[in-house]
Amino acid sequence: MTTDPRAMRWEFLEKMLLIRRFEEAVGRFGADKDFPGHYHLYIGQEATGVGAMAALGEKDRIASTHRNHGHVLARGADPMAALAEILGRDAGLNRGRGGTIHLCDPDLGFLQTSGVVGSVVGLATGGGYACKMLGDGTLTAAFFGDGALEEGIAFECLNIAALWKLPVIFICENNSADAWGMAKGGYPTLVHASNDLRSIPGSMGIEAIRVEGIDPFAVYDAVSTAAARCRAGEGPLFIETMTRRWAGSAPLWPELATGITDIGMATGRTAIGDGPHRDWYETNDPVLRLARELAAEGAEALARVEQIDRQVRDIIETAAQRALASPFPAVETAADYVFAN
Amino acid sequence: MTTDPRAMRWEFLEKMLLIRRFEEAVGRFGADKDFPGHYHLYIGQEATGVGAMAALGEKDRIASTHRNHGHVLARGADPMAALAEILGRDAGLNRGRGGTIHLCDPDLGFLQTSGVVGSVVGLATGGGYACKMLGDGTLTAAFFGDGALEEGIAFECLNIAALWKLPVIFICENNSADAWGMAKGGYPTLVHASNDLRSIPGSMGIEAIRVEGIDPFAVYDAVSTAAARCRAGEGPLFIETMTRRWAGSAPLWPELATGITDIGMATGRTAIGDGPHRDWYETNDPVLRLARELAAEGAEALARVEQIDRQVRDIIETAAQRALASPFPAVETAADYVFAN
Amino acid sequence: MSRRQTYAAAFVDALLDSMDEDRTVSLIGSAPLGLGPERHLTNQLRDRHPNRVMDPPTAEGGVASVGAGAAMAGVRPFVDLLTGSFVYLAWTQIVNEAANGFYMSGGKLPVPVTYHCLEGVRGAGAPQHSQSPHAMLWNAPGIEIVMPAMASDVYGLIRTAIQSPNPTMVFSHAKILGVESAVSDERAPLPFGKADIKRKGRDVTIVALSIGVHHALEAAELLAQQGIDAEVVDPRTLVPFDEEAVLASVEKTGRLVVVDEMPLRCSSASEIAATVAEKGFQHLKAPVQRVTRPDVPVPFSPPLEQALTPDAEQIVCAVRRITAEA
Amino acid sequence: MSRRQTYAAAFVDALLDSMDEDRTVSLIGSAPLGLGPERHLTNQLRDRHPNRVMDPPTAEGGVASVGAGAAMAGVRPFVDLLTGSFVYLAWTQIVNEAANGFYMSGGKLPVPVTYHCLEGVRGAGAPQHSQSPHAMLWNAPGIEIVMPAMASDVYGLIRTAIQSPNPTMVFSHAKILGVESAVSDERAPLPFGKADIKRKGRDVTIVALSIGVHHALEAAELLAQQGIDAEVVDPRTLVPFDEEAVLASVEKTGRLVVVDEMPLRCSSASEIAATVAEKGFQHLKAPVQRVTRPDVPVPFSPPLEQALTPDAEQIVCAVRRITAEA
Ligand SMILES: Cc1ncc(C[n+]2csc(CCOP(=O)(O)OP(=O)(O)O)c2C)c(N)n1
Ligand SMILES: Cc1ncc(C[n+]2csc(CCOP(=O)(O)OP(=O)(O)O)c2C)c(N)n1
Ligand SMILES: [Mg+2]
Ligand SMILES: [Mg+2]
Repeated sequence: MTTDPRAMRWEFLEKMLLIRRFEEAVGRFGADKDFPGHYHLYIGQEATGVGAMAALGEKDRIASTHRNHGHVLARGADPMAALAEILGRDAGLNRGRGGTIHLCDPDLGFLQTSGVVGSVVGLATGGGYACKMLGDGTLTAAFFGDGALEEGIAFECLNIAALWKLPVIFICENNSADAWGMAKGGYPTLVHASNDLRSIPGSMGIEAIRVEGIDPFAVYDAVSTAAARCRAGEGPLFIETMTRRWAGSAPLWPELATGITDIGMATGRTAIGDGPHRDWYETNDPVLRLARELAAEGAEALARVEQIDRQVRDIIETAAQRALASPFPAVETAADYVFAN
Repeated sequence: MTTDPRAMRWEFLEKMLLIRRFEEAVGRFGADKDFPGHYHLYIGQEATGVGAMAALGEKDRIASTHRNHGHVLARGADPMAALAEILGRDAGLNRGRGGTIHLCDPDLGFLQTSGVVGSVVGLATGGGYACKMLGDGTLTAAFFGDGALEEGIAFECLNIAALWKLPVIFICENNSADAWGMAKGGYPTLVHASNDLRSIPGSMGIEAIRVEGIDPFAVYDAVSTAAARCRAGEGPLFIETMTRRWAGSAPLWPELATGITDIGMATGRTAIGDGPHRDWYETNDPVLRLARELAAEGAEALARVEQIDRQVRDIIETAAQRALASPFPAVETAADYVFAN
Repeated sequence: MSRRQTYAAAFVDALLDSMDEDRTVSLIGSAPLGLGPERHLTNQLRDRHPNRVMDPPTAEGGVASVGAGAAMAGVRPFVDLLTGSFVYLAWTQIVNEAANGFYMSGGKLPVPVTYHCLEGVRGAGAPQHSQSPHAMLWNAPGIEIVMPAMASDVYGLIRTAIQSPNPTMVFSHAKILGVESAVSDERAPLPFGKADIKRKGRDVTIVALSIGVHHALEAAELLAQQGIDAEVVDPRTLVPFDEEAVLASVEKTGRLVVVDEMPLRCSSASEIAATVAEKGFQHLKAPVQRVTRPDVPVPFSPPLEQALTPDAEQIVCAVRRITAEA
Repeated sequence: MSRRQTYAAAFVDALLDSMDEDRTVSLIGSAPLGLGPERHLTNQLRDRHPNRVMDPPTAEGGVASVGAGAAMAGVRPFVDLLTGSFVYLAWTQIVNEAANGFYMSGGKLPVPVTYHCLEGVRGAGAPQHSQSPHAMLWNAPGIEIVMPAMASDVYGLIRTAIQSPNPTMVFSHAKILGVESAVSDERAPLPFGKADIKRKGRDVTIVALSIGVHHALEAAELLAQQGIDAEVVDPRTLVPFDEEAVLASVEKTGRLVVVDEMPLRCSSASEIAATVAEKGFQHLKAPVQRVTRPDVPVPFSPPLEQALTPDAEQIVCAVRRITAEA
């Protein structure tokens, strides 16, 4: 990953688009019943995952949740293996044992991806404990939703991380911004009495900052600063990244409510009509937002945006086809991997 | 219970002395191995229990912890039944099934007394849920130690109480004041990163105040105000009552480190010598403190202090003898009370 | 009179009638039927009793303890803990608090809370959304355990659970919510501790729980075609447990297969098998057989999941193993 | 060479040697020997490795998850959860997280954490400080379960637990810490899944766990005086479980008594009894017998507690019940 800010913008765009196209593929698979069960898409939060991962080092550890696809991809996992996992195939990242909720790539530093709300905060604190003990200057980044702060385990482990000054960056992806200031008396989430989630780590002396979760540079900067402080032994930090909830995540089962992303809405080739999602296209979609900013730089840049999109679509299309065509694990292996030896 | 402030002082003294003499009896029983197992004494916190209970109504609910003796007595439970419970006798408050950690008197509004640190916060929140649902203007008071705020369950239930505006008074008896500002970087407890425990309920919008836990009037006032607000439907409040840890609670097993309380140290008949507990006798012992204040009013008051002490000692002495002489539950009943029918 | 109804509909009827009858009954957790097609049925509850249907935070331990504490203070909450696996987040609240309350107070403090979850291999639940806590809970004295298999059972059992002065946990298998069965028009609370003989037979006793009852009945039909007459016994509640009914059936048939969709070790199948090996040994003509999941987490991948989950065919095989030698 | 040592001393030796050998081993929870007279032994650990002995907050769930996460990230924590009952506060972390990690990742993420607690009827623990979670845990696939009974076992088993790539839980019964037994001077890690025949005999097999082994050996002496020659089998680990050793013993004796100090239903005693009723049925000459606590919380009152707790006498009675008829 480059650290040249101008080059970085293009890398961010590419990764964010990759995640977007991946999630659109998952959405199609889901609608087509190519895999069973509930699932969660990262659409609308791509800037957070991509910005944050760019600030982490190769040997850092990461822990994620049910909404993990974007984290795994942003960290560099193979899209084909990720899709195959979601489809329950043998070529999947986790040999089909985990599925969508549990994608993880330990080779890239991932700890367990837990679907139990709140658990990730504890596991990541353990990751920080290991990093500190190994003394190799690494840290652990935890990605979790605002809902995790309703579970007591999050509270317990923020305390432990603070007491032991563990190198952990707690990244709370607050995707409840639509509920902000609404009927619930200004609560950021439906079911938290806190008016400002930063007050929770704050009550334990953990510095907590809030950034725009649709701006990958804001996230990158915040995580970079936090990482430097973690590595300097200053202990944990908490970053709340604010995004609006993507319309497709509002119903019980995900829907591609805003359609397949039309990059023309960023390049100007497609007009954004009136409609329920106008605000999304114009302001909140982090992918269109970055693409638009880049495309505005001139014809060459615009062409490059379109080219990246085509490339990414190709990658995902190929990955999707290969994943769909790949075999399920052999039934005789169902009881493998209960124990390591 | 009177509400005349002058009369109240005498009632407070009597209750606080009753608790003190009771705990001294328990301490003797413990040292004599009259009952097995670990136990916890309320010495040094009498003013909190007595002041708080005086502010509660007859139909209010109460929930307590391993350090419950003072709460049960302050609420009016029979000392003989309480002692018998601690001795595991059939005449015990809980027929010997609970023992010292689980004393409770449901007839006086007590919910379960849990020995699992943190649980009481949840059970009391449930009590508040019932009070609100029954709509009879009652509330639930929870008594718990500072350690309870290390457990996630406390955090979860503070949130629930705040969200649902439940009539609960959370009374946190912080007996870690000796650790205040000490080596642990100013943490109030040994193992909490919070520099001020009020910030925890505060982070969920629960108003939290701190009072001197050795001053029964300060506690009474705070709980009275909180109770009025709870009953008015304003939701939960949090009161932190600060006490210094009694020297006898510092070792692993309780010891009557400061001796059998000598009321002469309040009346002036006994000189307080130099020694490790001088501060305790002069400043921190809430019983001596109140007795001293009352005795200072003149000879009549002084005599009354001494008379109350004699009465209370008689009551406890008689209760202790009766409890010790009372039979154990019949072995055939060991499996009774698993289920109600 | 009788008609057909889904498990989910009977479940909601029981809650409606309980809430109508007793104003201290409330529902904490508004989606006890999960995210599936039956979910909308619970809307009736909120429509009829808007103030008695609560949406708690995602905090299972807190929610369970609120339920226990509220019950101690005199109301009767029905607390939904969502998926079986999440019950483990509330384990101390159920096992250390609710279950011990009455005993530890010397019989002075009843704890009339009802807990509920959707347990079992639900299809693509993967390891963390497929667990079945009922056998672990059976090792915790002081809590009643209810395992309804059908619409005809769930109504009466839930009514009894809510009326019970004791903490009770009701386990609904996630896959039976939409299953229809005959229910009578006059429904009433069903007594706990009374097994239901779901099918009479004389060659082998199949004791089955929850979804296992459905598999066992299917197996019994297949076995009948092979000339084997199986009796299917549904204990319906594990606590209290109708030992007499199970032993009486084994006395008649001499053979026992126990079906429980959960890992083998320390399963309810093991408990029932052990009970019969201890108290009904003289009746046994063949080894007891347990049909359970193997001791493996539940994989996401559909063919793997299916391979590890008990079904009618596995029950048939188990029965054949011990009848072949007869 | 052999000498005598207490369970507690051997326990601490194992931790010392493990910490000396592997600098990623640390102790989270500095008082694994509780508040009793053996407590001071653990001071050696802090003296030798001050930076690797941590005092966590009272937050068992948090502590357990820190242990699991740290293990996933490449170190080997030994996490003490204090009293058995408190393990339930960490239940989801152990059962949903640690136990599923390796499987759910498709064999990519080992979780080499070791958990420990002091379980069982400890004397005046009352309902909330006397629980024994080992049977419940046996129903959760993915975690190794170790039940040392003696100084001679605990050293080698803890060494193996810490070296194991899998999550492991070690249960020490609170009452055996001070019990001395012979240990050899050359100690080494002990393999999991190998039962130890603590006493050879031919008339009856007593399978016993943890403190139950002590009761069983005492019972065997009493039985010997009555002309009954009991074999005492100590599985030592429940996961993996040495089925062969138990079945071989029952094949020889034809009679089985299982001893487990915990509530009866779904106990390890039930599991072992069921396993033998299934796989060793042809060897059984009499009903299996389980010696456990009844399904009752543990009362505080000493005579009540004693009445409900299994001891040598109860084992003798159980053996007599099934040998009398022979
Ligand atoms: C312990 C637990 N309780 C409930 C659930 C069901 N559940 C799945 S996702 C979710 C919402 C989580 O919200 P948040 O953490 O903000 O993540 P988001 O989905 O908004 O990204 C819930 C409650 C769960 N997975 N785990
Ligand atoms: C869940 C749990 N973990 C650990 C313990 C052991 N324990 C008993 S008392 C105590 C200290 C509690 O401190 P605090 O709540 O401040 O109460 P205090 O004794 O100071 O009054 C602990 C940790 C317990 N009882 N429950
Ligand atoms: Mg969210
Ligand atoms: Mg304290």
